[in-house]
Amino acid sequence: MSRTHVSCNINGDDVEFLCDAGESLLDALRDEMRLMGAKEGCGTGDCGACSILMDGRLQCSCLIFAPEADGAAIVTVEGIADGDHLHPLQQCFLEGAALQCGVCTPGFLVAAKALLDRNPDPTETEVRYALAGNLCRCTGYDKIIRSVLAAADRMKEEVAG
Amino acid sequence: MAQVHFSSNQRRLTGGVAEIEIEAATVRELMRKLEEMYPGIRAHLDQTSATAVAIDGDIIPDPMYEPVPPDAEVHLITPLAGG
Amino acid sequence: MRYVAPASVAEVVALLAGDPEARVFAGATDLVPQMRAGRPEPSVAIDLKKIPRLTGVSLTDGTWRIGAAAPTADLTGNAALAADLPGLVYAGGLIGSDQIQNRATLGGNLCNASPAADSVPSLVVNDAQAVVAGPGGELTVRVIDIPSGPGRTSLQPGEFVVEFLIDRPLPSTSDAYLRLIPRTEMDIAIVGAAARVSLDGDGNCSSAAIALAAVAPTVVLVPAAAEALVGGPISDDVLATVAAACAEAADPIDDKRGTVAYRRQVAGVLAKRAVLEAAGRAGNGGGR
Amino acid sequence: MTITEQRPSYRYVGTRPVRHDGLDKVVGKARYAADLVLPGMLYGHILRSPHAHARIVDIDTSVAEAMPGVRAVITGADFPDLPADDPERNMTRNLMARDKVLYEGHAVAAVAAATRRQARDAAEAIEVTYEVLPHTLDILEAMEPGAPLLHDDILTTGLDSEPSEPSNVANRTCYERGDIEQGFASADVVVEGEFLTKPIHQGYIEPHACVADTGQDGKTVIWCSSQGHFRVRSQTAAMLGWDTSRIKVIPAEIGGGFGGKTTIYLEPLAVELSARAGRPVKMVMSRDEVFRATGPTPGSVIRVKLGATGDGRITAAKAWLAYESGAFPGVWAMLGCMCVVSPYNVENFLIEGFEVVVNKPVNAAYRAPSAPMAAFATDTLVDEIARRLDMDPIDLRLLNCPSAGDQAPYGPKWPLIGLRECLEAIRDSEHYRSAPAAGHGRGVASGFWFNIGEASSATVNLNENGTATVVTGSPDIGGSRASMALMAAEELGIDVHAIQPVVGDTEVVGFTDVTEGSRATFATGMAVVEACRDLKGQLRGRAARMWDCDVEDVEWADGRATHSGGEHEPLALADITAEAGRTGGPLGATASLNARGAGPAFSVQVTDVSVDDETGRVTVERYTTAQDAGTAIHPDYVEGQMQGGVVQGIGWALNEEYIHDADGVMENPGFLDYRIPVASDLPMIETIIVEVPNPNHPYGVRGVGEVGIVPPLPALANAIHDATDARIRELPMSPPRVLAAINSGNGA
Repeated sequence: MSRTHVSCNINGDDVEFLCDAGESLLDALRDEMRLMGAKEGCGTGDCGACSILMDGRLQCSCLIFAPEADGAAIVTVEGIADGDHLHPLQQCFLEGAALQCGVCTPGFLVAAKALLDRNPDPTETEVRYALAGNLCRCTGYDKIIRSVLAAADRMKEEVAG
Repeated sequence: MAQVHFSSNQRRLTGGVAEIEIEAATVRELMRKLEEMYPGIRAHLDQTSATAVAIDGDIIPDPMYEPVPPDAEVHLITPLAGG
Repeated sequence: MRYVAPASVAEVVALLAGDPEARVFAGATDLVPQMRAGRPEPSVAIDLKKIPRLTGVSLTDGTWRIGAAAPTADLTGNAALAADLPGLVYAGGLIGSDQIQNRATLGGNLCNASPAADSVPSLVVNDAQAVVAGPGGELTVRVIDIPSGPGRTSLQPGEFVVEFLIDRPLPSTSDAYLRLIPRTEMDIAIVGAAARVSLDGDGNCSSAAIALAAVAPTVVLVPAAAEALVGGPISDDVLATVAAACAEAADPIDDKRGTVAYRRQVAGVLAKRAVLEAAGRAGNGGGR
Repeated sequence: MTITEQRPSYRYVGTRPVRHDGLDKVVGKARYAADLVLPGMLYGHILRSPHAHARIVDIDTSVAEAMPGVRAVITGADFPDLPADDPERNMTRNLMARDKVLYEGHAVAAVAAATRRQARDAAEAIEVTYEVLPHTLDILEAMEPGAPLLHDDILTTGLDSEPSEPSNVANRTCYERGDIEQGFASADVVVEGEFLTKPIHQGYIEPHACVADTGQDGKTVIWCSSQGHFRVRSQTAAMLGWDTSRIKVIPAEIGGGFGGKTTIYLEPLAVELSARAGRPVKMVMSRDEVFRATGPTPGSVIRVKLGATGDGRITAAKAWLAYESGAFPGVWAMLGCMCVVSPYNVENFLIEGFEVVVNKPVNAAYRAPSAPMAAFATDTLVDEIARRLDMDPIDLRLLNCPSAGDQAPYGPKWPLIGLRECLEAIRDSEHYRSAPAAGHGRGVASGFWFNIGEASSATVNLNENGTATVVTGSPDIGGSRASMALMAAEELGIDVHAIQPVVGDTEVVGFTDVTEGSRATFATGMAVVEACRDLKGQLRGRAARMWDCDVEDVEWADGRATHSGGEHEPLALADITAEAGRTGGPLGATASLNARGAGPAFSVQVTDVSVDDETGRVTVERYTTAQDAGTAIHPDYVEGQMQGGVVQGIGWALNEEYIHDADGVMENPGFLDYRIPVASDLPMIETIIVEVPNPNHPYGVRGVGEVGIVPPLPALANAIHDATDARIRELPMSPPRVLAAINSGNGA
């Protein structure tokens, strides 16, 4: 069967790739684009390790058929830093020891960015519910939640300053 | 003299003896002496996975050449696993 | 498998008419896991999300029109809808994570036909209608008539749901939905209960509807519970009758998520609580 | 918070620098095994048994072999059959069934093809003829005479008389001391109960993955996610019948293990497929495969009876433990026996354990393996004693608390341990001193884990610019690289970020045992320190050459050489490394050791819960854990281990379980219905690091990885009882079970 041609923008770059119609966007990102940041933890939308933003919406890339991305703007964990300047979430995750094995980290960062983009001043409870679709088995979430709250504070300071 | 303690499983091979004193410089020598005293005990230890020894509380998984300090307390136990 | 993203309802109808193995989808939050679990791929996956009518949420002439392919995040983000139908919007906000809610839809939740679907009891108590398109054109069907069993619907080959129509609630009317899951998020309901309650000027219940999820092969309306409510104040005695009626109406199974006894008991508990929550809002004027 | 016994003050140890491998992990660059792509790479797929127990009558691979893209198909017959007494025999038969499949999900054949899809389609086209056999899933049923037998060669060891017939009971373990009859006779209070737990998965987010590239020279390179690449090498060699020197294993970043990646599942299959195809082969498990075919920790049936005097002294303990090992025997019951009453001084006890095989996946280690189930039984009953005697549960535990020199139940005398300090830390915590909120229930529990030493190697090279590279053989599963760098920084006196900690492959660093048993920072850290101390000697020698003085006149402190006579300006480490080529060549040192003196770990925890008494839903409202770390090298990651262990324990206590249908098919092989905790389920997990330094480690390290998972099971059961009067003795304490207990009014 012939492959499907997809044109989209990934992390600011216009790109094109070929995929099978039934292939997930996650597989396309990893196999076709060699963007390995999004991970497959479950393949069924239950763990959030493959989280990306598509047209600004937080989604599990394992549940998206790759052809759906045609014409879309996609942001992966590789695209959330500003060049060499880390996103405050990335910086706070490092400083707050919010990662152990690190395999869930890309998904958490993308999901947390989606949260802070929409709600710059979340409560602890709001952070916990917003990140409920991202599983972490190492940390018990404590340091992740603290780091997201710290990043929110830092981003508010940057805006104010 | 090292004090060697036997678990209740092992006491079947020692005729009920729970504790003996043995002069041995290494675990290998200790095992040789135990086998002389209680024939079949080494096979029993292998069979019950009691292939480690605890010497003064330190559990040593593969102990054959391990020195046995004088007056050491020795237990014949299962090597540990961990996660 | 082929992927197509038609721009009109007519194109979808034509695609479905020409290929019995074709399947419509929007969020694929059920389709992809089912495919991974070994269910055969459709010949054609028809993406409904590029048809504006199917993704819109609007209020016209006192009726809410909710596209069958609108992600539930678009319901929770719609303040006017949430004011009118807080129970339905809350139910939409319970379906999976934020990631899932950016894909999952009322149409998919209904047509996947899980007895545990969170949004269906709320659609039912609000007497939602579904606009169904098919080879014979469009027709309007009550939502409660669509599920026919676990994984089965009354939709005929070639038919699909286009949008839902829900009349704005009358004044002093509100709805609520509660479900029981073991965790706080990410689970399938062990039991769900939706209530819609209208109060009169004296605080007496003037009309009511109660529906349950995950306690029978399909969503269950419990008229006996509604009858117990109507005509008087919502007292503890009435609530006990509601709970008993719901436990009685429940016909659940033992499975990996819960037991018959548990589901019966908790169906009553949640129905009672949902009535109280809906009545509390109705007492404050409802959404109007 | 940290509570520290007396110890030296350190410059780097105990600080919280950003971890060295962190940046790659927050920008998506960290390379996990599934991220590797090689030119010409094929994809492997495993065909698994749909039956819990069946004889393999025939496997026909001919259709699969002819399918598009297929380059190799293998079955169990393609691997040597190891002799019955080979310790790796069961491992090899788990990786690929021979003769019989023993659980649903047991691997039967594997395919390598050009695409994932082709590999999967071909695997499904392999025709296997099974003769389905009766299966057994329940521990007690499997122990009965006449139960379906998994193996015809298991003769129970450790019985009073040798059995003549095979059974599903691999062994009986027994620990006994004192006079148990007399012990119970002297008790004023006797409590007992039977406790049931289900198999629990480690639940790491990264599924097992590897890539193998086997060359025409008969050598292979494996990239994989594991807790120990040297064990991957030895186990792969054993299964293939190869010499280990033909195998090089390169550790990828590992996406969680918790014990589940201490053994292998894929690597020999990938090597064999690669050898046959002449191309690299990648194998990645799906989540479904992870649940069906990799390492849960055992389900258990544990009966415990405790007696205590009226003033709270425990006089006797009787314990009967049965652990299910899955399809092949393990050591789980033995470990359970060794842990079941260990946080208590008990003079009279009889502990008996049975290892039982059932038709479920073969168990692997999971964080303090076997201890949580045992603690669930014992610490629930200890709570009952406290209630019966109207005693504070911490005071009761303090009264029975062992300390150095007391005889541990499993035999030896306790070395220096910190249980008392942990109990006191919780007793004195703000959490424990404030009353639970109205309607909340409070529970306390303690837990023990041994921690282990084993073999480790480290190489430390000083670079010409004065930085250092620390190479160890311990895969980093929770931040151990940062700990290695901190200890090296402390030793060498250079900044922690001037040190690059690296996990070396099997050809660049000496043999190192698996990262397990909370041993990496303890044992591998010891090797790092030893290598650094060697280097400090070398540095003094080089300084002596640069100064043309006796080495005895050179002292090393704070990262620089000073002349005892003050005749020379001090030399910084970088000054010496810059001249290294002229003073004798590069500076490097290696240490390999078998670490002795692992320090036992204890944790004490308190939690407050609320229970919806109409639905049985439990909410964890507050949680505090105190744990003896010995010395916290990097406190952030010590806290991380404590918090992670607690939350895994909360999941185990409240919602996680393997569910099999009557045919032995797993019903919940995904994160939807295997319910690990999500962020919104939890409060912050408050930590109190207790530091009772381990005298056998240069910095006093005990392991911290495991013991945190032990107390949550009984702590939550005790808290639920406090809130509802319902005593729940079966896990998980999910809403249906809690509500049933409340309905039946089963106060103890």
